[in-house]
Amino acid sequence: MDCNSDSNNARNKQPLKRNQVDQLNFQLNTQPDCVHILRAMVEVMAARSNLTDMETNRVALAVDELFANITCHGYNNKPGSVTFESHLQHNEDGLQELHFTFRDYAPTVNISHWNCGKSKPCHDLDITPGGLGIRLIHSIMDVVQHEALHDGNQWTLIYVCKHAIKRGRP
Amino acid sequence: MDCNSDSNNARNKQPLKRNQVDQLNFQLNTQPDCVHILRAMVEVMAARSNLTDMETNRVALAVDELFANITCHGYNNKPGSVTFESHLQHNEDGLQELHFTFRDYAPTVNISHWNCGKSKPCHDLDITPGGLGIRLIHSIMDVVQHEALHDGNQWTLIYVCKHAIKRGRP
Amino acid sequence: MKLDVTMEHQSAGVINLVVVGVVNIHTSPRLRDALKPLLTEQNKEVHIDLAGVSFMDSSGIATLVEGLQWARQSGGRFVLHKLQAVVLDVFMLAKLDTVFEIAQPLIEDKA
Amino acid sequence: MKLDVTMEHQSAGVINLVVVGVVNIHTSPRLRDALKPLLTEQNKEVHIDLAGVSFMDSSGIATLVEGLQWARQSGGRFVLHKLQAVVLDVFMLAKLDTVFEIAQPLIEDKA
Ligand SMILES: Nc1ncnc2c1ncn2[C@@H]1O[C@H](COP(=O)(O)OP(=O)(O)O)[C@@H](O)[C@H]1O
Ligand SMILES: Nc1ncnc2c1ncn2[C@@H]1O[C@H](COP(=O)(O)OP(=O)(O)O)[C@@H](O)[C@H]1O
Repeated sequence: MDCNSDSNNARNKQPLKRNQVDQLNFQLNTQPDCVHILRAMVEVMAARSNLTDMETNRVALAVDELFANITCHGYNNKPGSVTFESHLQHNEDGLQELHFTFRDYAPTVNISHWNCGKSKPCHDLDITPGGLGIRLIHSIMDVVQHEALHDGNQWTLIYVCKHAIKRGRP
Repeated sequence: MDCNSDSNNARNKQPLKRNQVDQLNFQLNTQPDCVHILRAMVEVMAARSNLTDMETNRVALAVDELFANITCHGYNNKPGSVTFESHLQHNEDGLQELHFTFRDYAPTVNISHWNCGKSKPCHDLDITPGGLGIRLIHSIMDVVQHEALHDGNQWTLIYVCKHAIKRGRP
Repeated sequence: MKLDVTMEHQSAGVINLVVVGVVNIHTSPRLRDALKPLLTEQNKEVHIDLAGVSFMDSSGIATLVEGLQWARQSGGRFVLHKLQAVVLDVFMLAKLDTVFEIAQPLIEDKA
Repeated sequence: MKLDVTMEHQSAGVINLVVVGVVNIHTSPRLRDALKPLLTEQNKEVHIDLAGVSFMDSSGIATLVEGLQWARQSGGRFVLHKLQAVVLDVFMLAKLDTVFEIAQPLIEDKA
């Protein structure tokens, strides 16, 4: 690839709007191997946001857990449709936010009884795995939103890029 | 995740059609870091098709080269829209084919003059990089198709899964 | 996409399980299949070498919790070794870093 | 997503470039930036250690071709070392395996 040469077919008939540039959109199904693609998407978005390796791993974990829940509880391990979208939002106050949205067509969920327990300690006897996924998602993400739609669910995870805060928010 | 438990919200309101199960669909833009996501997608599809590591690498290379050409020559290194689709086709004769389709909105291309030179030897003096991408794509893929659309191009790569042939095609 | 699990007999009743790759919903059934048969009366210690594991999600942790429960019931030891920083971080987020026996160097204090 | 390129001075005029990661349109500019300044009159041999490279596409090969052209013009040596099987395969597909000097063990026959 000689990417430095000017091409005379360079006019782009359908230029992207500015806010589309940092956006990825992915139509997948809830087969477990798709977590590998999700991870690659998170890694690309995390690199664009200059996250550290540790932050990247955490964000990838939260996205992985949400996808696993949709696969396992939403679609009961049967292949189902999921749309995944991710974009980087530049706020006016200089903060960057990484947004991840899953849209599924599984039965709508009532999450009101979920124990999201940020503060719930894990006692010696409390080592059953159930509820760990949700706890991890909440401990990593700054915003976890669920919207019940007439034909499925929409899940939004927002991660505020912390390094931007350190560099001095006005 | 306790994926063995039965969930009572397991009815899938929008079941996938059989042929959707092995299909992945991806709306991306021609930013170079997207090659990492493409590679993950190819790896998942290749694993589903039981390709060897060597075959997986070749198929990933061909997909990478086509994306690089669209990025570089189609959109002249500016962010542009690309839709990527991949599915595994089971033919009646028992053969499996991996299909990859890129749809771009760049100026339409006339490929009639392309030297796809499967047989073109690389002489000592002929080591300029130009044309290498196209040659690699053709040497790996069984079918390379281009369709000029009114507002862009559609590119299709087909890889016939060779191990299926070895296992005895009728 | 890969997860390799290799069993090494250390000595009578002492087993090393060497895990290499990523542990997620796609691959954790393989870890579970390798671990389950080791959780028997015969074994006294099961050591899991996680040096080659670059990622682990709650499906992997749930699998390891089964080993922990076996240890409590049988009076055996279930020890995790050489966790990469990002994997140890997940145990800390899950508040399980103090629940598991985690030994960063591999089997130095064998009973 | 990563590509690390490290330069090692072997001896006067002999340079080792150790490349680790994947080389594609996203990362090859980094390889080019590291390689270009080495292609000078002062250097006689440039050795590229590719043992840690798991993937290379034509953008990476094009970058290495610049080294080959430098060698021909300056009378120096430009040698590729320790290619992984999948990377050697790409050179073979490109029919460039006989055009490059490819030495699988690293710098054993130094001039
Ligand atoms: N997408 C979902 N659809 C329906 N129920 C869900 C979903 N995600 C989570 N749940 C419910 O929340 C519970 C806790 O989930 P989680 O913390 O991931 O633990 P686990 O999956 O191990 O049970 C699940 O057991 C399930 O009942
Ligand atoms: N998607 C595309 N749109 C327009 N022109 C293309 C496209 N792909 C390839 N070409 C043309 O084909 C030529 C050969 O491409 P390739 O073999 O990849 O080598 P290189 O990119 O190094 O020139 C390019 O230089 C370009 O002129």
